[in-house]
Amino acid sequence: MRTTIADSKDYRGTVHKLSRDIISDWLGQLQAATKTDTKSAYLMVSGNCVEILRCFDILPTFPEINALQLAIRKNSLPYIIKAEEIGYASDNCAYVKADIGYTLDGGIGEDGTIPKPDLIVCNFVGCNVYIKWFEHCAEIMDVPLVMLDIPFLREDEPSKEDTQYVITQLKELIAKCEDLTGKKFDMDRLREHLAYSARAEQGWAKAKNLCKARPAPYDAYFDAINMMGPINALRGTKEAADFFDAAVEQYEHIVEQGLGVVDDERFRIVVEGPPPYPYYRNFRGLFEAWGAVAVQSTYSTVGGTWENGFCHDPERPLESIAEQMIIHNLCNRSMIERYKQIHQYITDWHADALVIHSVKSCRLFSAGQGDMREHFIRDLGIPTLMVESDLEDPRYYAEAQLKNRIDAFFEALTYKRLRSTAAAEAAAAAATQGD
Amino acid sequence: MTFVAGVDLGSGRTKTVIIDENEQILGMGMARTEADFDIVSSKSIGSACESAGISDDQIEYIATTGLGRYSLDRRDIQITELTCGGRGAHALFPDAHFVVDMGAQCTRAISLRDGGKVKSFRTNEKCAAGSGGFLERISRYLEVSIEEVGKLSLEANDAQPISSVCAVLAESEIINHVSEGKTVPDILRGAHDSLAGRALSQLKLVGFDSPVVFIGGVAMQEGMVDACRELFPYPVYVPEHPLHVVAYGAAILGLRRHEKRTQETAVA
Amino acid sequence: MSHAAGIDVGSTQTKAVIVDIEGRIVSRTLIDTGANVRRAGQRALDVMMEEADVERSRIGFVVGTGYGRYKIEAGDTQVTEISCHARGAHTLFPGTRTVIDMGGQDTKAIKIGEDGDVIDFCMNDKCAAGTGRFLTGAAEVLGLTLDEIGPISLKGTKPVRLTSVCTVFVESDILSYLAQKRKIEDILCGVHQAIASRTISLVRRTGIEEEVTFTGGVARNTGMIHALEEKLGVTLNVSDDSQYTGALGAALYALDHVRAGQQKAAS
Amino acid sequence: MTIDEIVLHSRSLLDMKPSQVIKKTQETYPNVRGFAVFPVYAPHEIIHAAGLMPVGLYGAGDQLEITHADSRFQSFICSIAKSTLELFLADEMDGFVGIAFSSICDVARNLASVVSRNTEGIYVEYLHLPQNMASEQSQTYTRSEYERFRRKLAEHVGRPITDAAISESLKLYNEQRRLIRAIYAYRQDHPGSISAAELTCITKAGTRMMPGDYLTILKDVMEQLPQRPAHARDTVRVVVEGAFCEQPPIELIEAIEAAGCEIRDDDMMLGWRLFTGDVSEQGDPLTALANAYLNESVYCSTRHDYYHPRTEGLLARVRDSGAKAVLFTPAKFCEPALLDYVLFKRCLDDKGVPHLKLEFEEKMWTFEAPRTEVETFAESMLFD
Ligand SMILES: Nc1ncnc2c1ncn2[C@@H]1O[C@H](COP(=O)(O)OP(=O)(O)O)[C@@H](O)[C@H]1O
Ligand SMILES: Nc1ncnc2c1ncn2[C@@H]1O[C@H](COP(=O)(O)OP(=O)(O)O)[C@@H](O)[C@H]1O
Ligand code: SF4
Ligand code: SF4
Ligand code: SF4
Repeated sequence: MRTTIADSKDYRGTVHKLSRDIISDWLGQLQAATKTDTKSAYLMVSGNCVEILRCFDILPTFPEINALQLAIRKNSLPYIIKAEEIGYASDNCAYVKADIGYTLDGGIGEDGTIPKPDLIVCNFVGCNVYIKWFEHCAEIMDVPLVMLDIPFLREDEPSKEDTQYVITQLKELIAKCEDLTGKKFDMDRLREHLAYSARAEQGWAKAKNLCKARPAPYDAYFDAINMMGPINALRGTKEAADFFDAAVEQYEHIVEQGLGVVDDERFRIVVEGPPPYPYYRNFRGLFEAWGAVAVQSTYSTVGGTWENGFCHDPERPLESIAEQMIIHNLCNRSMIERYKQIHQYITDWHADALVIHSVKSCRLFSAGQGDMREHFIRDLGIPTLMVESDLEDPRYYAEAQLKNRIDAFFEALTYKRLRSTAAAEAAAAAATQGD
Repeated sequence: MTFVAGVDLGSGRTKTVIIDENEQILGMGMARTEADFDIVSSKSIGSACESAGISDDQIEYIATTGLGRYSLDRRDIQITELTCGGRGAHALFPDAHFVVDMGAQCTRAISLRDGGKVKSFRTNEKCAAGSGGFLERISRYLEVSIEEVGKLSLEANDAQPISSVCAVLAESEIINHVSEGKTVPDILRGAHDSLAGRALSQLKLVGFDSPVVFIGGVAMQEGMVDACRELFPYPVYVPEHPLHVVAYGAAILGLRRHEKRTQETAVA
Repeated sequence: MSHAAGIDVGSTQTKAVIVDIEGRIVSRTLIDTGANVRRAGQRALDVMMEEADVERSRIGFVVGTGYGRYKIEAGDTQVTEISCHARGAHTLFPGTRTVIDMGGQDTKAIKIGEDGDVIDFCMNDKCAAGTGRFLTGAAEVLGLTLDEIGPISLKGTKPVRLTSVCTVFVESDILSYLAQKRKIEDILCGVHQAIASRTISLVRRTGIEEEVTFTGGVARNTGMIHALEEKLGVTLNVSDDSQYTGALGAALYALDHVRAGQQKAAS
Repeated sequence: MTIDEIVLHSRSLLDMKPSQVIKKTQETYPNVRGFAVFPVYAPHEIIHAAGLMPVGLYGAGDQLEITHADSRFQSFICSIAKSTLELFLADEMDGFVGIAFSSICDVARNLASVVSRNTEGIYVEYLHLPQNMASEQSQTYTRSEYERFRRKLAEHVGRPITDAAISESLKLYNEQRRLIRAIYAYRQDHPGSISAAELTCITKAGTRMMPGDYLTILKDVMEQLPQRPAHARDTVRVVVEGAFCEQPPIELIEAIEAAGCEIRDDDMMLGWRLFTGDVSEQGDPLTALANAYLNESVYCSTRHDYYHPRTEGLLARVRDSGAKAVLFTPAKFCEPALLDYVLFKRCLDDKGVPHLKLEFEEKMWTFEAPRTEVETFAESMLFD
């Protein structure tokens, strides 16, 4: 009898493998592009306008994904150190350091794995570090930089001027791309790419909603990375759209069978903050040991918050791109909006607790997470655990300490549950006696 | 003959070097640093005079350096230990452009320009994790004298790594090693390896790309020198008297100022 | 099978407690952990059984905690020291909402709920500055015992300001103040204040809610109690058993198992 | 007042908590209320035109013990974020209508949310100032952001903020910036006439006084400077760069000077000295402000300017001030400054300008280590 999917390889098999395949295809394309004169451009994952680049056959490359890949392959430290040797501080975002170290080491360009970009498009949506990062890339590689200034979502809705400002800048970007490639912009082509985006986004939303099932069919933090690759690196392509059709089908099947990610789903958690990529598996193990499964996570929405039904609209091409950049991605929203998002996750996805993984590198995520913890514990009464390490720099990962905290947290939850069951039993016993 | 003294008032010991007008070392002295810098330095200067065979009042110029450089009233000039360390090391090994100075409380990595001027430097202040104070602690714990540490560490054949970055927490690791029956040399070498690693990362931050001079008290420990030689990608030079290099540098710089002043008065 | 035991193998000292089926402390022991962590737990248990005249067969369950908890062979299971300190403190002082635990190598702040469950906690990471070890070092330099330094520090009127909180360098700092003829009580007062400040900034990360219970070995130090109370502006709960708090908590967790076993047997 | 008295007075203002500053100001202006401005720049001209006193929040230095904010912001966050939050949590912001943050860094952005969540009855504004100075739409957008602020601020003070009032404020602040520029220029020509530590106290005091009164002080300083004995010491001439947000303790500036450096120019208090020239006093004042922000701002780490790279700005500052070296002084954990250091270092190395990085914290209280570093740095240039 099979009650879990952990021991059945086909769950991790299908979606994981599909995801691996299309990402390695893409990495292969990047590698191939280092040898040809295919045009490519740097872009930020969060709230971007990749569909526009696709209209010009400009290959998008993402320094963030580069940094992530280095970390998950346990390769980041030498590059981080290299960057520190040229002046980066130990307190700077390690994503930047790993990527720049890699660039300086010859990883970008003809002899590397990623083509040297012809254009650097900084859609910095909320993260100011990004501005610096791309300035540095532009300076070090001597590549032109386009700054797309995306007004922060500081009121409930963007103002008319906010949206207009972004649309104008998108048009200016289009003109730059026309210059660069010598191709004429084709609005119909943009609509096609946007239609693919929308299909993938809807698939994403469905897949995420399937985690409301008990047990959850996959871990929406640790396994969500399988879906983040396709939605973030390949949005706007048919491959990504097809991937999500397949993923949803798989997950629906798992839910029907009533399978869970771990043997015995004891705790449902929502996770905030990016994972410690250099120790991804170890970190996951610390939660698995307690039968804790993430049913939702904020980090998985850096590319876009698709769960709420927003998707790109081919009928309003530039407008919907601008709206996604301003409103519908995690980074360009305030902490308070993030609190609401998490609270909704906890309620609608039936979670028992919130886990905050605070990373030193990313102040965009972590500055003020102590306040978040305070809010969830004190105002909302939701058990909340906060642990610290880093998303890229292995030096900040102290497993013994993390384990201590995680164990203590789940011990407390277990104990609490024990007592409330005991109390319930006692009450039940009292009730029967009363009969 | 001109006698110039360089006095290095360090956190652990106060070192003095006396040189003549040709920068030749005539005498060296040392005293344990105590609160009254005046007393300590006169002890230290006294012992240097004795070894030079001169009397205290024959000294024409005193340059002080180190943590207590402002505390000696009879100084003629004070110069930081970084500048002096660089200058002293350069005088001994003119082709080296890097210096690592490991003292009791502080490790400093320095890069030099041609001529021995400081180009850039890094220090780790007040954390024992990367400096000599840590070695003193474990030598006490392992019940060997600090003078023996260097030789013992050379005898290691299975160095026991230390993973903690904090000297205090590292002690528990060491206790663990002891309880698991590891030998004293293996443990000491593990400590030396870990200090060498930290020194290397500091050196890298100042652009380490050619031979380095290793000075300061910790350079007196052979095992430490060996650990550095094994780890560093470039040659490691160790002067005969590593403890006195900073004081020597102070003396040299003092001599220059002294000559300049004498010239100026002569012209006037 | 009517007793339960908790063993707290700390970095400096190992503490053990036996409780009876009602949760009352029957016996307790404190020994130096020493170099062999593995042996320390067993030794503590042996000593305690002998003192209380309880046979091993009567101890139904043993919970290990503390930094050496995985090395206790007699331990039936392990619980983190955070949970144990919370449980122990809550048992000793049911009104406790905040626990400050200062041990040899680490300092923790634990926030607990009305039922004694852990809501939140913080610990010092990677740096041992300002922990019990710091005080031990200070006592050694001054040639005093741990029992003496607290009371002496209370007499200080002009506390010195330490330039470093590093546990290794505190010694040289103290020496230099001695050489400057500063009074021992002022030096010790400064030492205690420096640690108190550091502790409090840690505790503030979880927030401070009354009642506050002070546990761990350093809670035996009256000087530290005073310095913390002064800086926090609250009165601390301190038990004579403060150093055993973790072991007590562990014993109570063990007792849960013993009781559960009895219930099963009964039904 | 003499310059010495002004410096003392300034220091006493700097030692006050924001609520005390308002109380003190109310002795002269009975009903005035404050509006806090987080570094680097927020349009204090509009705030002043609303009849409020713009007060610069530059941390709380040694005056405030951080008791609450540590649990909200982790150990790797700059001090100013914590001390600002602490001021709110510790009820030290009495007499303030609100606070404006602007888009300078990720920490400031999140801080705005945290402050607003933890305070009641205070207006917390977050201004998104542009990072693209080159778009066709930049000016319209920037003006609209100022307009939005004007509208909301007017709602909070319950009366309109007129163009005429803003124009009046523009004039005041133009004159203020003009005078500060003049004092800096005078000091460059007469080294030693006024120390950097003294001057910093004076410029900083401008964030805690009504602009009109502050002008009087600046005029006094300017008038008396020629009577001050100036003696140039044997020093290294430096530019101090990187302290545009959190400010170094005055003692650190003193230590730098004592260690043998003459500070020729710096980017301290940048938010109140942002514009290189006068903001146009003609026409629509908000358009004038927007134009000034886009085209006439000093280079700054928190502002991307396609046309004027910061590295060029720094080189120009070194050249124009006659400095021989750069002291790069970022606040500890200040990401924008620490990231900029990399590009600055590259270009200074390239041009052969010596430089030294020196991190500081609001609450540092021993200056031995930085002093040794600066001394060594100075020695490496002075001794041969
Ligand atoms: N005779 C010795 N043999 C080996 N190591 C020594 C000896 N004397 C000092 N040391 C080491 O050198 C350190 C002191 O170095 P020193 O350069 O004098 O420091 P500082 O300048 O800070 O006083 C001690 O902590 C110890 O580790
Ligand atoms: N009698 C005493 N008076 C004051 N302090 C003491 C006393 N005994 C122990 N301590 C302090 O308690 C610390 C050990 O505390 P403990 O909680 O047992 O730590 P751990 O669990 O890490 O071994 C010692 O470092 C010492 O500072
Ligand atoms: S700060 Fe965070 S969002 Fe910004 S670049 Fe670094 S990791 Fe990415
Ligand atoms: S206690 Fe450890 S980490 Fe902390 S300063 Fe001292 S040696 Fe460094
Ligand atoms: S000091 Fe730096 S990191 Fe902190 S708020 Fe200011 S700009 Fe941001």
